[in-house]
Amino acid sequence: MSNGNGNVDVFVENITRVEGHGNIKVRASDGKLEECQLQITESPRYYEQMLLGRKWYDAVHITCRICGICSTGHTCSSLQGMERAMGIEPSEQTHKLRELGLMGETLQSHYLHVYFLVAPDLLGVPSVVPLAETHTDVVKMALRQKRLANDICCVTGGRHIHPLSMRVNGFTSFPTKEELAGLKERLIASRDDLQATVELLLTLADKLPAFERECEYVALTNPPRYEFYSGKIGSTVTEPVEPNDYKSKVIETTVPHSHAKFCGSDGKPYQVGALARFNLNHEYLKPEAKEVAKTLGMPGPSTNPYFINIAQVVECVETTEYAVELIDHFLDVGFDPEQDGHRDVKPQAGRGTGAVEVPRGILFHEYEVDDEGTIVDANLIIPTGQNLANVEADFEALVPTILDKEHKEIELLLEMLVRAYDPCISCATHLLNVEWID
Amino acid sequence: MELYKIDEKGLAEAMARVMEDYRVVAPVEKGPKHVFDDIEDWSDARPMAVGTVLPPKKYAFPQRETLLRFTLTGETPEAEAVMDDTPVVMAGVHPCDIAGLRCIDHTLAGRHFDEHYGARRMNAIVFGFDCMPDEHCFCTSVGTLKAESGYDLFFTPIQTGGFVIRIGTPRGRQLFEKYFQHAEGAGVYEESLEADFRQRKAEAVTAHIDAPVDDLPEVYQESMDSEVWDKWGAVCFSCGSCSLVCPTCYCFDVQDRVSLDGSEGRRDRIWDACTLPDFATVAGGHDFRPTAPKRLIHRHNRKFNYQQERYGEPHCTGCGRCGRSCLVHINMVTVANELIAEQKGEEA
Amino acid sequence: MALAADSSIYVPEPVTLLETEQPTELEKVFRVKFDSGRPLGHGPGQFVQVSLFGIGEAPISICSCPGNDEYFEMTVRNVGMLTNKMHQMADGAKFGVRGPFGTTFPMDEMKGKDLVMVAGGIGLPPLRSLILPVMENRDEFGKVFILFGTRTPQEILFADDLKAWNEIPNTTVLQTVDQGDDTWDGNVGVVTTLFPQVSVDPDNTYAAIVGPPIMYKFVVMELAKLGVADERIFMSLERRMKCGVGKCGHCQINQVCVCMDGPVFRYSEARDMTEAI
Amino acid sequence: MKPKVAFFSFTSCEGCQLALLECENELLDILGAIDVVKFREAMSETSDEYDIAFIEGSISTPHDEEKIKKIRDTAKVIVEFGACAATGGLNAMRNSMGTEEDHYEELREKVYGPVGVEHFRSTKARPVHAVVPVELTIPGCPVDRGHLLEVIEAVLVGRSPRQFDHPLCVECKLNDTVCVVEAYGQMCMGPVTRAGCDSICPNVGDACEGCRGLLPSGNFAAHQQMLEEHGNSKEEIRLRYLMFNAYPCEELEVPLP
Ligand SMILES: Cc1cc2nc3c(=O)[nH]c(=O)nc-3n(C[C@H](O)[C@H](O)[C@H](O)COP(=O)(O)OP(=O)(O)OC[C@H]3O[C@@H](n4cnc5c(N)ncnc54)[C@H](O)[C@@H]3O)c2cc1C
Ligand code: SF4
Ligand code: SF4
Ligand code: SF4
Repeated sequence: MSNGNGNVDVFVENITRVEGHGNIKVRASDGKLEECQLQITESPRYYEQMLLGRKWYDAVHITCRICGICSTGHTCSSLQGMERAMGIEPSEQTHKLRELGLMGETLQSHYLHVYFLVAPDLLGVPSVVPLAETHTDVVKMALRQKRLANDICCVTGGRHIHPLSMRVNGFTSFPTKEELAGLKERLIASRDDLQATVELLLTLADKLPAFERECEYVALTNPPRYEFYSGKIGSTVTEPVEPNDYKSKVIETTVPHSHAKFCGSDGKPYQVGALARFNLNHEYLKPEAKEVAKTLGMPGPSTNPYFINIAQVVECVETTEYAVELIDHFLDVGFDPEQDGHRDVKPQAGRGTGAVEVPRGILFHEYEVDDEGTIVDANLIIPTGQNLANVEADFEALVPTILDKEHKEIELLLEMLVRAYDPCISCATHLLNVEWID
Repeated sequence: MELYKIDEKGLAEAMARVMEDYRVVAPVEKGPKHVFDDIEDWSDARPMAVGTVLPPKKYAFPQRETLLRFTLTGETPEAEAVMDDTPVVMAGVHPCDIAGLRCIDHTLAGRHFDEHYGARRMNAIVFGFDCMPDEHCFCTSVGTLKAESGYDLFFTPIQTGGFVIRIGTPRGRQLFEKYFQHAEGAGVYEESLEADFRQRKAEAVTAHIDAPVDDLPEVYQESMDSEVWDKWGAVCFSCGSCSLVCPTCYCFDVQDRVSLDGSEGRRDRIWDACTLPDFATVAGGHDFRPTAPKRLIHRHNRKFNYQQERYGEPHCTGCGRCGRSCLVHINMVTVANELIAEQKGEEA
Repeated sequence: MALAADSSIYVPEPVTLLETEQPTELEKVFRVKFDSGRPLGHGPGQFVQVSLFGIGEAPISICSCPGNDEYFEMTVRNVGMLTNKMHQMADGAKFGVRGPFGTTFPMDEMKGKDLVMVAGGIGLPPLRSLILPVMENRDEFGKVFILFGTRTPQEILFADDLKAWNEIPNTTVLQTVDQGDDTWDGNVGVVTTLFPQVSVDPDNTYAAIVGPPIMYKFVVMELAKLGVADERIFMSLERRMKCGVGKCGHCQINQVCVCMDGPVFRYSEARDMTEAI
Repeated sequence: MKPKVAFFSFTSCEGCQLALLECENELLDILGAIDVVKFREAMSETSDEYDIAFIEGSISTPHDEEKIKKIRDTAKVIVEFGACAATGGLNAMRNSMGTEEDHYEELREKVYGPVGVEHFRSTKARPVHAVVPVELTIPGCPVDRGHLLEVIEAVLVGRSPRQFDHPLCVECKLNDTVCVVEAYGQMCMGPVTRAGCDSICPNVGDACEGCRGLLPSGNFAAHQQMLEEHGNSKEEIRLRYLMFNAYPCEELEVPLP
């Protein structure tokens, strides 16, 4: 409890409006921080172990089930990893169609996060449910936007959650012209909704706490593109490296308290996700997105983690425009089944790593297979896992500055911070240590 | 009967004009197979393709169809029948599928006329096409090599290129006169080419039932306890594929759906299949056909015994679809021949 | 060219529930009339499709006397979702009915003959639509035996009717239960154990049977022992039904549809159908 | 009175709750017809009084077990929601990796690093009905939106929802879908898998992986033999059965190649 004199004891069990189960535990006395943890209480799921002994073709359909929200991202990363392991280079058509799916997922996740999970905080209500009555238009708009984003995933992957048609070296089916044209039309129409979202956020932007903390930002880079799907692992601190060398960038350390195996670059926490991407690649944003970033008061890099939400809105614009571009490309050249090789994959021994930007940051899937395509090793590194150490570092920096606030407010600020990172705990639990708090 | 001929180009032109006025469906490619689907460009149509996944019956009797819409807001619930009488031109209907439609007519358009089926069926315009059999076809065994009626227009390819056309109905004549300007009168020569094609088609059929179709009701009636059923029943998945793809099957289930606010709803019918478990289960849990062999007996007897006795023609048209879609190789010809052989053995 | 049909054999007619009575834990009797005022006009043994929008339809036999222009009655056992919903209905409720459908017991053919009517459980209601007109025209028939078996004494339906029928001269009601209890001092055993008490002129006797699937075979054996010819035994069969009008295929037995060619069959026909009983 | 509905999440990817949020076109209608009293993923307000509990996720820890029993005491209707809850789903893949508690300790250490703190114990992953009785089941990974809406509708109307006691092949046919076994010899679980997803996998040319669970009436021996005929090895077939159906294989005593 905060008594306004520097004593804090905050325990938020099962943070709501995040994916998965997590607790916040912060304790301070006399203005000194004593304990500060983001605890993951999700049950362990053993994904990496379950992959061993399975065939190369199963990895994608198993790992996409790690997370309901970023299943397309897991799919893309898994496919890249497996293709690199078996020395397969898919066609440009395959890459581009996967990217389109990824755009859909980024949009859908950002919309879900901004409208359903963050907006209630900013509007001072406990969930989106009361908004259905007070802000019907906003909710309807949110549903419309989310639906569109979902439909992009569905058209590219065959299903809204856990894509079906994305395979090693290709697709089992392609979108039809009508489907693509329909999506394009809706995407273009959605620009108005997006504009409305920007205006809404603008009226609420002052509710985002002013809090700055310098840290390293890590994301894919591939100039001159604002990259989500290919390129190298870039950093605001070090030189970019190839995905296969991810281990030189992402070090898994074991920290003594409950959260073993946090990933740290050079031993220090770093941030991945929308803001990291923005900070590294903002100059390559499309003009429409740049404009929105400016409007929202974030023309260039920022060190305020609450601004992840702004970066997400900027990315909504970016991904909308890129999706239109990709669709135009496919409407123009169509699909050539001849270019698709998913039915002629020959397993081959090797090791490889996939790296894609999912909504919450960079996601690695590393596989080793034997010459029959049986998986002998698997390592999956999830963005939320990479961010956890950074969240705690933020806590450590933030708490001393807000110790004089009321308990409720501290709790809210901390919850909002966690939510800003949009942690996906169900993903993270495949690698995080867990401590059960009853 | 008058005979006409048309070349490929003339046909394409005619069909393009038909398409301006009508919804046209025809077999199109889908992966390595074909399905009946709407077409906008005649060059997409594969009117001679055999073994579409589903037969064209789906346009007269759709897989899922709303029979009634009802409102629940008033004091008395009110229902309204839903009918679809949009004309549709089915191009590429082969003689077996023409026979299939006739078989379904016996039931759905027979006693207690089903207006929903009737509305669609009477507005389904049949452009029959001749075809070349694959290894599953056995039309020659069940008398469906050639369609004597049941089509508006019928097209048979001829060796000199193009097709000869036969007109089967007054409606067919009207359509012919309106759209087929490029057709010319044909004579004895073309008729011989038509016969020629049919001859080659008959010779290309490789699957044969070893008894005249008229003998089959007795064969099946006598085989109710045959071990053949147990043998095939042991591998049958009870997956219903065979029934669902059959051009003469019409069993259905009825389901109600209501809007989430409870104000309105609809009553749908959805294809069902007698080969599925629980098809014959009644309240209290009694299942009148609890095993796969029992269900197979029923299905196969419906084709060559029950319906054949009742309506005077086999309710298997030799299309071969059930054999193509059965993953454990249960098909009408194999089963029939095993039963026939068994009985011959018993007689001998 | 378009054939426009706006009527449909699947549109039910609105009816109003006049009153209900609950004789047993599972069964309720529903008295119903058409909102249009039209009489149902059913024959003995016929059924209707009861229709509840949002739930579905179920075939239910008419248990009231043919010729009643005011109302008709059904006895419904609560076994599933539609029957359950029916049991929840209050007087005055509106629902839908299609029919009557199916074949009837041949009253005219039976005239002047001895009758043996055998019912098991929920088989009594359909048989009642035959018994009632027989009782109304009692002198047109010979001896009448009504055999009724239930699992327990608590499941007995139309107890008052049974008692009243038994009072009528030349009419014998015989009852049995599978399992007795202290309320029961009658016969215990399956319905066939009642047959020794039946005495009829076999060459001049008609029989009617309605009951659970398992019952038919054994009752037919008893009737054969009595010497009743197959041609003069009638039975109402139950099958799953979705349409009631010979379309949906669920009730097909060999060549016939139970809904259209039945539910009442002459045993000499049913005998040769492999799946009938 | 609107039914009070609560959503609970156990071991899962939470994709099924998401599938509900993805019913964008119907969401407002649903919110109009039911009273959502608990939905942690989307709302902060909560209540412990509810009529219907939607359960997502497998029961895989002793703590899960306690929690689900408490829910059972409160809820009139429990809906198993998604493969993890209905069949154990992918989570049950680990069940064949060993059954002993110790074994899990070892596994956990491998995946989650050296033991330094109190780990909570985990057990075999089980469907909800293996621990408490349930009234309704919506299987699938993730649940099919259409099926989900149909069940919600059925509950509101008072109708028993369809059980889909038939193989998936039925829906392939209804959809005029090209059979992936017939066309490509793929390892399709459809012939032994409960329908109800509208054959979403075969529709896009993909084999059914059996996420809706094995049919008790399935002809497993014939199915496995058929898959072998199409060039799949015994090992591949076994792994395929054990992917989504590790628990049902145990439950139904399915013979495995
Ligand atoms: C000609 C005929 C006359 C009948 N007369 C009466 C009667 O007078 N009184 C009475 O109580 N019952 C009668 N029945 C039985 C009654 O139709 C079923 O009990 C009823 O359909 C069950 O519906 P439900 O929706 O309540 O049950 P459901 O929830 O639909 O089903 C419960 C069980 O019944 C099975 N079933 C589904 N449809 C039918 C069906 N049409 N017939 C039989 N079982 C089915 C299902 O497989 C399931 O196992 C009659 C049946 C027939 C065929
Ligand atoms: S015969 Fe073949 S297609 Fe028909 S139900 Fe059996 S396995 Fe399925
Ligand atoms: S039984 Fe088989 S071959 Fe005969 S018509 Fe039906 S699907 Fe075709
Ligand atoms: S694709 Fe699979 S589910 Fe579909 S019909 Fe073939 S075997 Fe059955």
